[in-house]
Amino acid sequence: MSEGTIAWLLVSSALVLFMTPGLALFYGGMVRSKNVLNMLMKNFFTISIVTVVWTLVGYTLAFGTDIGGIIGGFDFLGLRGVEGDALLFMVFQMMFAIITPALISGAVAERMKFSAWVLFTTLWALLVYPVVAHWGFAADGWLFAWGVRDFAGGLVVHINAGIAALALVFALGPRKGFGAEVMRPHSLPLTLLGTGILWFGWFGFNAGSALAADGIAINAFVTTQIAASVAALGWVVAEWLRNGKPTTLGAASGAVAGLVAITPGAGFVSPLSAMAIGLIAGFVCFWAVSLKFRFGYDDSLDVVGVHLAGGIVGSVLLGVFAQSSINAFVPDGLLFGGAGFFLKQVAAVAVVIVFTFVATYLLARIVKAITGLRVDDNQETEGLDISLHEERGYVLAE
Amino acid sequence: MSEGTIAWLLVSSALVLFMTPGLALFYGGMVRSKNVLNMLMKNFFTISIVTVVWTLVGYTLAFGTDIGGIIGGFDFLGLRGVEGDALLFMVFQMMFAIITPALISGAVAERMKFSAWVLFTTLWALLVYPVVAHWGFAADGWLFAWGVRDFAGGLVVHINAGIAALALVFALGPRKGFGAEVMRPHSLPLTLLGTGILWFGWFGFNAGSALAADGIAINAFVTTQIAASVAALGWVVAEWLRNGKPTTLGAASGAVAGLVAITPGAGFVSPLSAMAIGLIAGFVCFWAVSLKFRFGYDDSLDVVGVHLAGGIVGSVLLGVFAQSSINAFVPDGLLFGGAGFFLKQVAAVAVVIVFTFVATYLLARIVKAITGLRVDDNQETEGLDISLHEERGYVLAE
Amino acid sequence: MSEGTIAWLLVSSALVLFMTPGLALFYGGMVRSKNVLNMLMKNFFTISIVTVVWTLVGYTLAFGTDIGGIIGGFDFLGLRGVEGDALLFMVFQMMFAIITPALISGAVAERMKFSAWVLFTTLWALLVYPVVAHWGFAADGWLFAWGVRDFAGGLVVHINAGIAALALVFALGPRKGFGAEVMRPHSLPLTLLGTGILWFGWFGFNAGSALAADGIAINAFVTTQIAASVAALGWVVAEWLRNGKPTTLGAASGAVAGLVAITPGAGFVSPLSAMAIGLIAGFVCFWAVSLKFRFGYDDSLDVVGVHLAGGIVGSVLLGVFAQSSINAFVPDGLLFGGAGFFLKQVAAVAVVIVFTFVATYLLARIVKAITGLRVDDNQETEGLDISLHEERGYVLAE
Amino acid sequence: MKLVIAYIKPFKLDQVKDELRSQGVAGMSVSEIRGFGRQLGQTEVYRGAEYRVEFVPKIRIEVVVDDDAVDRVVASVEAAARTGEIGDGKIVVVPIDQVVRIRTGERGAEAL
Amino acid sequence: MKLVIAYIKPFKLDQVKDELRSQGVAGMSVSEIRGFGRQLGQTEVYRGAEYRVEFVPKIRIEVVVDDDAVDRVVASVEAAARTGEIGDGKIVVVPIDQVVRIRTGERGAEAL
Amino acid sequence: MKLVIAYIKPFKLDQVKDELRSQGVAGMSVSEIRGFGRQLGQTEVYRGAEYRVEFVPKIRIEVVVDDDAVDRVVASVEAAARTGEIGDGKIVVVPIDQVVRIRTGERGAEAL
Ligand SMILES: Nc1ncnc2c1ncn2[C@@H]1O[C@H](COP(=O)(O)OP(=O)(O)O)[C@@H](O)[C@H]1O
Ligand SMILES: Nc1ncnc2c1ncn2[C@@H]1O[C@H](COP(=O)(O)OP(=O)(O)O)[C@@H](O)[C@H]1O
Ligand SMILES: Nc1ncnc2c1ncn2[C@@H]1O[C@H](COP(=O)(O)OP(=O)(O)O)[C@@H](O)[C@H]1O
Repeated sequence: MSEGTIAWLLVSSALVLFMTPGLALFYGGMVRSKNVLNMLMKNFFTISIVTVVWTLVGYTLAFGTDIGGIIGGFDFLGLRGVEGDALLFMVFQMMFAIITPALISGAVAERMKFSAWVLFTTLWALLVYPVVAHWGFAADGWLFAWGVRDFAGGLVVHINAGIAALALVFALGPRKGFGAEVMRPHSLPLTLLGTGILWFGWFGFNAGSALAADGIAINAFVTTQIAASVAALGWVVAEWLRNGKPTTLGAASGAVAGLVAITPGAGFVSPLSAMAIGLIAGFVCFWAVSLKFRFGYDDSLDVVGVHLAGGIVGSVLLGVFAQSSINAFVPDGLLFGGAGFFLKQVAAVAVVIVFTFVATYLLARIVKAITGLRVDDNQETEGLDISLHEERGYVLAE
Repeated sequence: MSEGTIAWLLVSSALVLFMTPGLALFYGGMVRSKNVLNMLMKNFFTISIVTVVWTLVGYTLAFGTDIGGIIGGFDFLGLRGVEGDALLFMVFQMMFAIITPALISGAVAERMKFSAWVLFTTLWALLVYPVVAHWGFAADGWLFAWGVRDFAGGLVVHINAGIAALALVFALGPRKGFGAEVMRPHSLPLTLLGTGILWFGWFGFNAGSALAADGIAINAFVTTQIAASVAALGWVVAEWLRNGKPTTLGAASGAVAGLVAITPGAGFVSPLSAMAIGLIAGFVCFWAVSLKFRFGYDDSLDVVGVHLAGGIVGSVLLGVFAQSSINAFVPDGLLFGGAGFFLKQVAAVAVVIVFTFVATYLLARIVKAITGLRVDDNQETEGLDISLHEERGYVLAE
Repeated sequence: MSEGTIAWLLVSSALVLFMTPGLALFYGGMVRSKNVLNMLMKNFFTISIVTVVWTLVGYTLAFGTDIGGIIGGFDFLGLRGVEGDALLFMVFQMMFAIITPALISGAVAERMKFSAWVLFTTLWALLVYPVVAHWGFAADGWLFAWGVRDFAGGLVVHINAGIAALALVFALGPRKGFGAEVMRPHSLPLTLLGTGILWFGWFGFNAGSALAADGIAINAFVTTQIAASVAALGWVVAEWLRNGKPTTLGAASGAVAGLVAITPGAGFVSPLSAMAIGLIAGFVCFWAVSLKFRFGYDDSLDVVGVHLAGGIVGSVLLGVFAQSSINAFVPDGLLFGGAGFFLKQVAAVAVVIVFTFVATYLLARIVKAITGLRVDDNQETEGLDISLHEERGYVLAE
Repeated sequence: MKLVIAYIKPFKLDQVKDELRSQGVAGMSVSEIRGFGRQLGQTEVYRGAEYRVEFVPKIRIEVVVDDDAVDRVVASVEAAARTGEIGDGKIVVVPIDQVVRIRTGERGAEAL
Repeated sequence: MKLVIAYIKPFKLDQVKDELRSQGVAGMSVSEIRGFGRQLGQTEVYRGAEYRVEFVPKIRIEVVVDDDAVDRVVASVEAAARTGEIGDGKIVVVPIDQVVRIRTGERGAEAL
Repeated sequence: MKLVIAYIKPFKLDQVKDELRSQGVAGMSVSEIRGFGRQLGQTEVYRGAEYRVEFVPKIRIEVVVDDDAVDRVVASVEAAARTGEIGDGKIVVVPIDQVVRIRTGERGAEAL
């Protein structure tokens, strides 16, 4: 790699790592103040866990020599022989492996045990993420080889995390008072700060996925900016019309929805297509977060509504808006005459949803058997910060 | 462009985008807690609005084929034909187009309607910013062609935003209780965090404006660091002497004043000149923020005092300290024998002040006629967060 | 330098600068709410002070033409002749000179006068830091020339700051109520945010210290990520076993301990060695922070426990894990057959500890004679924010 | 002497304070509380779903007054705090045995 | 009429409120306080060191009730707030001279 | 029995608490309030402009005591909270009908 590309990928890796603390704040602001530290801690600790898992085993499972299109072999166990450019690729990919399970934590906020989270994340980072990453990102992974495209992780990161969140919510059950009491974000400024960091980091996520400092990276950068902006616009306009007030939480959620939706196509679609994708994502995700009330699952911080829905929108719309003239590594989408690619994208979405839902639900049952999944009722009422960590988020008067 | 330059400009673009959330926090911490979300929201939403405006029309108005030195033509409408390096330049410039109106929002804090802000920003980003950007940044823009220099936006960003803020404040009137009640920042830690992010992002803003990873970028980086530091020092020393206590708000304001003042000259002056510019900016802006009490205009968060005053200081002092030996694209300043350049800088400051003041005031009247500018008295007392967004910034006990 | 390397070092410099606001928040969250602004202010103001000192004198003392291995000469006074690549190196090193004294501020939190801090930092940045930097970083500095290695500042930054903190704590005495009252962090979310920023910035700190966008930078990046993660893991597991609860403050402290410990060896050891270093650092620093209770010195925010202890662990373990196959600029460590290097590392640790302790203690006495070191009892009870700055951190209800 | 306690709407605090001062009341103590009454809370929309929030933010004022000032003080608070809408709050008058001014040790009416 | 003041454990607030409502109590006012009593604070571990924290977070409830309802109300709070463990808190009954509903100017029992 | 209420300067809380404990007072309840009195607020400088801030942060203490302890308790608070400067605050003594210890159901002096 050239020094310019190394520089860009080092920066991109740092940016993607920075997204996880950003996500911690984004989620941390949305819970009630008695659970803020637990929320932050679950995210920070996920960095630790996944870094170890990925270094030792995860990377080789995802990117080791392909075994039947399904999984990588053990050649890079403990990073054996991974040096130079490969080491850079390894660490860039590590940051994706970190944030994906971290995303899940928002759905199970305010009630899942910390010990259960530690065990769950370890297993999921070991058994689920590398498999889907191999399918979607590795050159010989069967989805990729079949022709499915996922520029920066619509399938591998967002749909994967979103559907895992749903499975885990089913295993865990809702918070006490879900649906009856309003559980307002305790600090929207924290959430907005998190949004800012996520947006900033996402440039590394998407434009870094070009794996070079080139025109594709530039295109991905621009589409990312546009989709995030337009989706925030779409969400806020939708709620303004429907509920009468534009909210900051809506703007933040919309921006993230747009970032999610452009992820699979950032380097494959034009800036104007990104505008369309963002707008659709803003509307769809606004509507999708309301489903939890209709169907009664407590996706606490809207991981399903934003990441699963946004990931589906983005992966499917890539099948519509992809342009081989933008990037020769993608076939044309529906709009430019390529129906086959569109169908493959839809199929891939379905495959990942089924696989990850089943695998995650099984893991959740295993974890439940070992550590239990939920804190008890008193702990939930008292808050997880005191009951699990013996700490309080804020000690403003003393 | 080389990969190294692409890498640097991608990073710089991300850094400049990150400044707007940073600004949101900087301003958000300074308002009373009942208005924090509205302040954050106005800034975040400005990202969305300007991204759309710039993509569709703004960029071509600023950088399309020149029409009489006044404005760009429609050749790049909807980014038609803007690809590769041009696309990178487009998105880097987009970030400047975003933060400029965002800066204005601080002056009208705690009383301007959200709907009015949305309409105002849209019109301003469409009709005012691209014009001034064309004059100052485009190769054929009349100010640039005439010999005026503005390295990273002293005229185009800071004076432009600062004088627009003044015009809007005139149209809007002061907050209830202005001058009589103390309206203390509700969270200076948030403001300091914002300062940190702004400082960090400003390296992209100034050093990125070299449009290459070269010696000019290095020079701009160093002068930025020095001017910010020294201006904070100057401001704090001034208030320590005058009011008896050094304040964190003074340090934060001083740093921003220094960053503003070095912006027009970052790549044109030497590090030691930057020290002089920073010191002068620290003193001048410390004094300038007190003018609002003397003249009774409610520039709530000191946009005029910091950005207009700092921008003038910087643009005029560029005429003093510019060195063609630092950068061949600038003539020597007064101190190095070039009186002509100095006068052009002064003239340019006057031109932008007059143009933008008039244009902004007219826009404000138009917006007033359509949506009204201010919330009503009860909403202002209750706070904009509840009354406009039905959200509260902090829900610490529940 | 190539454009790629310039790009990388510009970014790295920005990242390292960003660490100081990150540190301000990290520390700011840990003090009681009545002292948060003073804590932030001490850090921000350190940026200003050191930038001036370094520009005018510090840089040439550290990196000017060597005088007997002890100190640099005056050739670069006021940056005379420092241009282009040298200017870039100067500013990158400036960021290290800034954060080192800033680190000290945590140990003396909640009681040291602001004026005393200003004077102390000025003197320390002028008389202590450049000396140790010359010894460890300059090609002719005697420690470096003797064969000691310090990749990114284990000796120069962390041991230096940590032992200076101890000396200053001795001169200053403990806070009122130390040991008797619990003095809980007033905002752990702020501390976690600071941790995130520090972690992010540390990539510039360590991987930037390769001074090129090359394989060494990549290696340093990866070891940084691994050591931070594993140390957080180690610390949390240790406290979970010992105190029964995993804490967010433990995770944050552990991550920083790991970052500190990998700093001297980031570009010299393998990723798996980084895992060992991180784990040891996590355990050792967890134990080291408890020493202040045993020996009764009030190292308020654990600067000694984390930076001194972590710095020693890292510098000594570099003597164990260094691999010339990773980086030809380092001899092999103990584990790879090189005992001599190990002993030199141990000796260097001792030398810096003795020199800096004595020098700092003397400076502290001088400062005490001039401004006094501590606020008076009433000011300490009332809080430094009101008594020194006439500001309050939070005004949540008004 | 009496202790007059009033629970009022937060945005009425300024008016009540000004009114009391103009009545010559020398001091008062104010805290933030959450109130629950006939107002029966508020309806809030969050993420598109509607919720009933039972406790509404209120301000609690305490004023110690001399016996002959009680009626005037109660009337002042009443007038200043009234909007006529539900949730305006209550005033309670509590008899007290003694008041002490800490600074001087004065007792009774002197201490006010 | 009486003013009933209760200091209770924070997590008991919901139960106490529900119980009072089911007793027909029309309103109440709630604030957060720090309490100190026989419970003698709590032991907290911070950075591995143990500390005694003397003040424990509690909730303070005020309810104005008619004379004949006092016993019922006290009994309700007692029942709902009791855990049987140290730190359950106290109930105090204070006689009052007058209550006023600000909105309507009603006085006495009418005002409740 | 009596309810003693004191409004004091925040930094005096520790001293008052220690004094009361040494007097054998078994419990107390503390909250943060904003006070307004002869002190007439404080002058604050912000951005170089001077402002008068009318409300000053104070601490409110409530202690339930037996009749025979009232004078001692009032005297203790007086002594511990006095600085002699304006703003030291007030102590109010309110008669009460009943005290209940929630944990045990004890009533009256037993309940303290
Ligand atoms: N019985 C009561 N005891 C204590 N506080 C009460 C009582 N009734 C009302 N309050 C306080 O007065 C506030 C307003 O009472 P509410 O019944 O809503 O209004 P209104 O008096 O206009 O009918 C409540 O929020 C509460 O703080
Ligand atoms: N004498 C008192 N005066 C005022 N408040 C009291 C008094 N005694 C107890 N309290 C309040 O009641 C709370 C619980 O009291 P405590 O003595 O700990 O429990 P218990 O009544 O179960 O022995 C205290 O935290 C305090 O808020
Ligand atoms: N009449 C009153 N009713 C209720 N609280 C009062 C009254 N007068 C004073 N206070 C409380 O006592 C505090 C101190 O009173 P102030 O008059 O400033 O001091 P001093 O008693 O030393 O003259 C006030 O801030 C307020 O909280």
